[in-house]
This record gives sequence, structure tokens and C-alpha cells, in this order.
Amino acid sequence: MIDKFVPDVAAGLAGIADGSVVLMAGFGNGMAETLLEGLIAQGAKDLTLVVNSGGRDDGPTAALLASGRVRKLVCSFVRADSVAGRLFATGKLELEIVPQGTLAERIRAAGAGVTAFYTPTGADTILAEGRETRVIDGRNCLLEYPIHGDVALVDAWEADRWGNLTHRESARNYNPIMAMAAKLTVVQTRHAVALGDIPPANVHTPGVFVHRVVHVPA
Amino acid sequence: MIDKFVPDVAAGLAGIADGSVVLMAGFGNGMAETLLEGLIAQGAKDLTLVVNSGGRDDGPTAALLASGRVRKLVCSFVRADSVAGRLFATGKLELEIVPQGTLAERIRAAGAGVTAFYTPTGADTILAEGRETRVIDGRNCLLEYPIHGDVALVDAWEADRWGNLTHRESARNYNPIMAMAAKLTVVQTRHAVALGDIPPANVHTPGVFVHRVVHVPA
Amino acid sequence: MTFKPLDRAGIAARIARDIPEGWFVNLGIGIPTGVSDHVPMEREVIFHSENGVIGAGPAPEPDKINPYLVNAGTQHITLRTGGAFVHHADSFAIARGGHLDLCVLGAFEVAQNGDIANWARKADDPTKQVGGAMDLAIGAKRLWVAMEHNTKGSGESRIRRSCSYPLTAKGAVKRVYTDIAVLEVGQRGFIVLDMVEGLTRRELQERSEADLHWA
Amino acid sequence: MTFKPLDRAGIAARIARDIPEGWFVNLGIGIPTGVSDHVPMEREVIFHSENGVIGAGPAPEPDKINPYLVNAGTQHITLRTGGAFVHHADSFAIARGGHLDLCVLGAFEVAQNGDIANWARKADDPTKQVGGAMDLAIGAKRLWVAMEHNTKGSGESRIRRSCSYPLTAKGAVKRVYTDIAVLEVGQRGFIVLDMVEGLTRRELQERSEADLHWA
Repeated sequence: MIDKFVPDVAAGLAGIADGSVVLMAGFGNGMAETLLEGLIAQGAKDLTLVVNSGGRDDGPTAALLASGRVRKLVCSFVRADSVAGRLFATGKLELEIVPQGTLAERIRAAGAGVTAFYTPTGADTILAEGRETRVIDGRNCLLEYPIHGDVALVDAWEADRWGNLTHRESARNYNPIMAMAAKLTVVQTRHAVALGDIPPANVHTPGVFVHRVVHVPA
Repeated sequence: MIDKFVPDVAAGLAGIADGSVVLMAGFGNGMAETLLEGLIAQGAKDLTLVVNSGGRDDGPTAALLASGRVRKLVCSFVRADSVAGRLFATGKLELEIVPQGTLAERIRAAGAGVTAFYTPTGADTILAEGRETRVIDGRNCLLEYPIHGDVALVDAWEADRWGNLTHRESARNYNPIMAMAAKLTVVQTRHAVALGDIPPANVHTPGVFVHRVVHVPA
Repeated sequence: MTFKPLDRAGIAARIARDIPEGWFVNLGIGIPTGVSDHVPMEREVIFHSENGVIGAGPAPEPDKINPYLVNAGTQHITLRTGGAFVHHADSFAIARGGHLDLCVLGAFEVAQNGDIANWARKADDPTKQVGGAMDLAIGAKRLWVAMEHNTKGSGESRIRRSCSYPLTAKGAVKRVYTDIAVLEVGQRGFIVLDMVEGLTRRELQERSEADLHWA
Repeated sequence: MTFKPLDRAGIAARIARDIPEGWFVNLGIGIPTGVSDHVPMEREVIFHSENGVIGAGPAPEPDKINPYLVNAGTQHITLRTGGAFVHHADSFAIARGGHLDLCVLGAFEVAQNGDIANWARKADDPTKQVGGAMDLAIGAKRLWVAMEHNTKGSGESRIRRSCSYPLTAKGAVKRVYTDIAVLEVGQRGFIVLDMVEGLTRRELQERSEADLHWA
């Protein structure tokens, strides 16, 4: 019997190595905060963190960054006045700023086996400096590569033992695509449901993308 | 009030010009057969038809091909012993054979604003002859371009007046991605439902991709 | 005669007047966010939010907040009947794939060739706030900008011959709504469509670095 | 001593023996389609079908056919409890993105370097049946092939030094299940893992164009 549920957060995060690329979903909500706290406790360092934004001074992203265990941050948005902004300004954090749609598409590309793609986004900006561009149908386009994760930390509303997931409202955001893009996808779910409880037409993230599930009730 | 419902098939297909690229969803099921019959009646010619397969001798794809109004067929699969196969063999039909996953991805790329992408699929085959390839991460990859439709013919189970759709089981197939990829997306739906009847988390094709809806009860 | 510049809500309201029913619209952070407040519910305009919300509605009553539902500014919102949720890649497929009738962004500067600068004040700006602006700017069918005509401190014009700040996108802006005028970006540069009452052409030109044309 | 080649169902059953619980598997048209019949339901193997079916189950009772549910061979199927439906691009994201533990395809020929030819007999073959094979071949974690060891008419070997037919993919095949043997594709070429009872090594080599190695 396939059963992706693991007993606790520590079991969910077991084996995450130093130097891992960590994909962390969330945008205002839909962040797997319990797993993120677990990752701080777990101790892996020299991490590359891929997340929508560098966050503010409070909250779990700030806590992970403040722990000093993130070498590089890949995101679309960093406030100067935030942990990430200050770490970057003082040379303690590498930063790769990626337009948000390109970030989402690069993550999806990793999950979908697309080995590179062209997009007009950012092609005529300083983000394109020194990089490969090509004019396609009269538009200047920038070559972008997938972002593969070693681990993805995913939030769900419901999960079954095959790892099928649903997400609440806008808490869906990066969760389905980050689940696709990592070697190890770990989910924290509010509700553990029986196989078949999620209607097959309304699974938001299929279990094929999910490796471990931790039940974290409210 | 937004209302994408049109009174009949003729209104749904009005304005489709000669020379159009027609995206037609369907794979065993989920084909908008009533719209396809309407397209035959509508009379547009010199068409490029993009569809999963050339079909067999019966069925609506064969009827459209037999009408002689398709100049070029873009698909993943043609049987030698079929209308498409015979038209091609006798020089009456241009044929572009595309691996099925590449076909789906090229259609999605058109809808998503991806102007080109690389894939290992087909890179080491005769389909790559004379085309641009590049080695990425040690794998030979083929450069592929999006397939934009002038019109997409889409099948749905339910539709509301904003054009939000659901699809039944495997009848979903190409419908959501072809809806994204055309200038004019025309839907035939089995059921017309009130706005709000489709739960927001379970819309399979959002109305933003849909332009006209024809209610075709069983 | 004197003139009265629009306040930020006034700019938003002015933009809202020009959005017809049926458009599918994304509103950036800042002045643009306020636009939806000025579109009556009975005029069906569908608002998109980058985090996967289609059909974003107004803020909820304080006792009806849904913690799982925010917009791209992470403000609590509601969903209109007929709305839908998609994931982030699908949401940006909408933005980048040409499915938005309109995107309204704030900006530092707009140039007469349609260039927009809205994310950094210099190349090594410690603020790195790209967000989704570059995607929206290249992807929407129309890009309008909402901003004050001149900077607050020195009164420098944000209506430029060319942008001095790092670009968000080249040649993307179709129209600019400021606190004192509405400008179209045409082949010849900025064309004035509208001005606040009491403002003269000469006064508007004085407040604009780029040459203005009149429709 | 004589030997009895496996029939097509026998090849399918032999493959089924080697699929462990928990694998996520795509089965091509032909012999591979039969594999799922030989995996007991209590051994949870999840079958994927290119047209967007995850968790494909056996054919329904004739009176319980769902016209909206077919597999990639357009045969009526059922969905297992826990299954899900996705659209075609997401379905091929699964296939191409490395999420399948196994794909089993039919083939005309397999070469000792793992090349597979399964879609056309010559470059200008009027049959153009690529389908999803090229995507599956490059995308799955493991590609196994199910085919008869020799052609029906002239008895030519399908186990080749190099493929004579147009390729589906280069170097993709990990294992071949034929009616008389199971071959692994290793660094040195074909390694025999198993043979039908009564077949000698010499007889197997005689039926194979490529040189065989023994594990």
C-alpha cells in the first residue's frame, strides 16, 4: 500500500543535505511554515532558497535567512529594509532577482522537462546584461533556464495517502508548480483525507509530484 | 453584463477566415464535434488544422479533411490507411508531424507567452533534420516554437456566462490548453450553468481564455 | 485661474472611467490598486491578481476575512461570483500570454517612446522590487501607467524624453494618467488627451520634460 | 530440449512481475497495454495515460462504460480510487519531466547502445505514428521495451548492433523483454538477465544480431 504520510516534521525533512536548493511556496499565504521552522531546526546550511519574495522582518523566511544558513536567495522581490535586504547590502547573501512570471515559468519548466525557454520579460532591462537574447517574431527575448529544486516545501489544505492535494483559494500560488520541480517534495497538510475523498477532476496537485506528507492540523 | 453565450453554432463560428489556423481539441473524446460540423458548413478553406491525430475514416476530422478545405495538418499521429494518410500520400495535404508532448507544450507556450523552448524530445531523430539543436546539461535538445491558433474549437461539460468551463474525465485533454492559445476560442458545452455554479477552486478552463459559448445539449 | 491636481484616489477614479465592461484587468501596487474601488459592481470588469486570483473583489468586512484569500499586495480581498483560482504559472500565463485587456502599473518615469521605469532608482539600488511588473508590462494588450506628473521633492518631471532609471520594459506604455493630465503614447511621442480644469497647455508643458502634442 | 516462446500476454505478465509497488508507470500501445492486467490491484502501481489520466484502472463491465473516460489507445477504462485527471500539457509534463518511474513501449528494434526505433519503418514511411513515444522515451526514469525477439516473416532479429529504422530516441532503453529473453542494456551492450526455459545461450545468440553478454 502506498502511504506517503510520515509521522512528523523531522521524518518529512530527513536527509536534506547542506547545499540543497530549497523551493518554498507561498505568497501572502500558502507557505508551509511548520516545515520551514522544521528546516531551521534540521540544520542544513549553505542553502539556495527559491521563494517569491525575501519577506519582511518577521515571519519564517526572515527567520531562516537570519539563521545564516542561506547562501543564495532567488526571488522576485526584496525590500531594502528587511533581513534579506540588509544581508545582501552587507555582502552576506547572494541574490538573484527574477521577474515573478519568469520565476514561476522557470520552476514549471523544471517540472515539465523544458530545458530552456525564451521570454520577452526582462529582455530589454539590466537583468539581461551579459545574457543570451534573440529576436523572435520581432521581439527581443531572453533565454531562461529551469530552476530545479532538491527539495520543495509545499502547503496543502487536504492530502490523501497517494499525495493528492488540494489548496485553499489563493494559497495555491506556487505550491503545485514547486511540487513538480523538486527531487523531494514534502507537504504539510491541514487535513488528512481518505483516498478518493478528493474528486479526481479537482485534484490541484497530483500525488505523482509528492513524496512525503506531514499532517499538521491547525 | 458579460455574456459569452451566442445563440447558435453559426454565431459561434462567424468570421472564421480562409487560411485560419484551427486548433481542435479531443483525444478519443472531448472533441467539439458540433462545432466541427459547423465549420464544415461555414465554409472557410485553406485551413491549417492542429489536432492530436489525423483520425480514422469516419468521424468529423475525416469529414473536414475529405472536404478538401484543409491545406495543412499538424498532428502527432497519422494512419497510412485513413483520409489524412491518403491525402498526404497523394500530395493533397501538407503534414507536420509533432511528438505529442511537444505538440501540447507548443500549444501551451502560445497561450503562456513563451516565444520558444528547448526539449530533448525528437532531438536525435529525423524530425530534427535541418533544425536548430543545442546541448543543454549534456542532452541534445531541439528548439520548438509556439503554435498560435486563429480559432480554437473547445468542448466542455459545463460553462457559465463568463466562459468558465469544466470538462469530464479524460475529455479534458487538449481543451484547456487550446483555449489559451487562440485569438478566438469557441466552446460547445453540454450544460449551461449559472455564474457561480462552478466552484472557483475547480474551474478547469477560466473564462479569460474563452470568447464564445454555444450551448449544445445532448 | 488655478487648477487642482487630482489626489491618488482621483487618478484611480479617472482611470476607472475609461475601463469598459468585459475587460480583464490587472492592477499594480500603489495608485492602480485603488482603480477597482471606482468601477461599479454592475459594470462587470474582471480583475486579475498575479497570485492566481481571477475575479478579485473588494476588501471583506473585517469580520468576514478569509485568511486564504489575498491579492498580489497581500491585502485581504473577496472573490466575485464567477471568479476562479489558478496556480502561479497559470496566472502568469494569463499575464504573459496576452490575455489581459489592460494592466495598470505605477511608475517612476515614462518616456515618450513608451519605455517604463518602475522598479529601481539606479542599477545598484538596494531595493530589488521587480515583482511581476516586467511580465505584466510585456504581456498585457494595453499598459497604462498611473503616477504623479512630477516628483514630490524637487518637482522633476516623470514624463521624460528617455528614462533615467533602469527600465521595466521598452516601448510598452500606451497611456499615462497623472494627477494633472492624461497622455497617450503615439508615434510622435506624448499626446495630451485630457487635462485637469484650469491647467493651461503651457503649464502642462512646463511640468513635462518631454515635448507634448495635442490631439 | 525444446523451448516455448512467451505469447504477447506472457511477455506482459513477465514485465508485470518486475514492477514494484508504488511505481508510477506509463504503458505504450501493443504488448505493453497488457501489463496492467497482470499487476494485482493490491500491489499499488499507478498507471498514467498520456491523455491526462493518472491511476488508470481496468476496462469496465460493458454496462458500466463511461464514454468520457478512455486511455491513450482510446479504449474505455476505469479510474482507480485515488486517481486524477489533468490536461494534456500537464500530462506530458509528467512524462517529460522525469516523473514516471517506468515507461514500457513496443518497438521494431532496439540497439545495444539503447537506441529505440518504434514509429516508422523508413524515413518516408507513409505511416506517421509518432504519438507520445518520443516524449515518453526521453522523459521516463526507466524505459523498458516489450517486443518479439525476431520479426514474424523473415525471422530477423530486433536486437540490433544499431537500429536500421528511424529512431524514436537515442540511448534511452534500459531493458528489453522479448518472447524468449530479458536483456539489460549496459555499458558493454546487451546483458542477458533471463531466458525462457529450454533455450540455450547459443540459440539466443543466433536469434540476436547484436552480441550478447551474460550477467
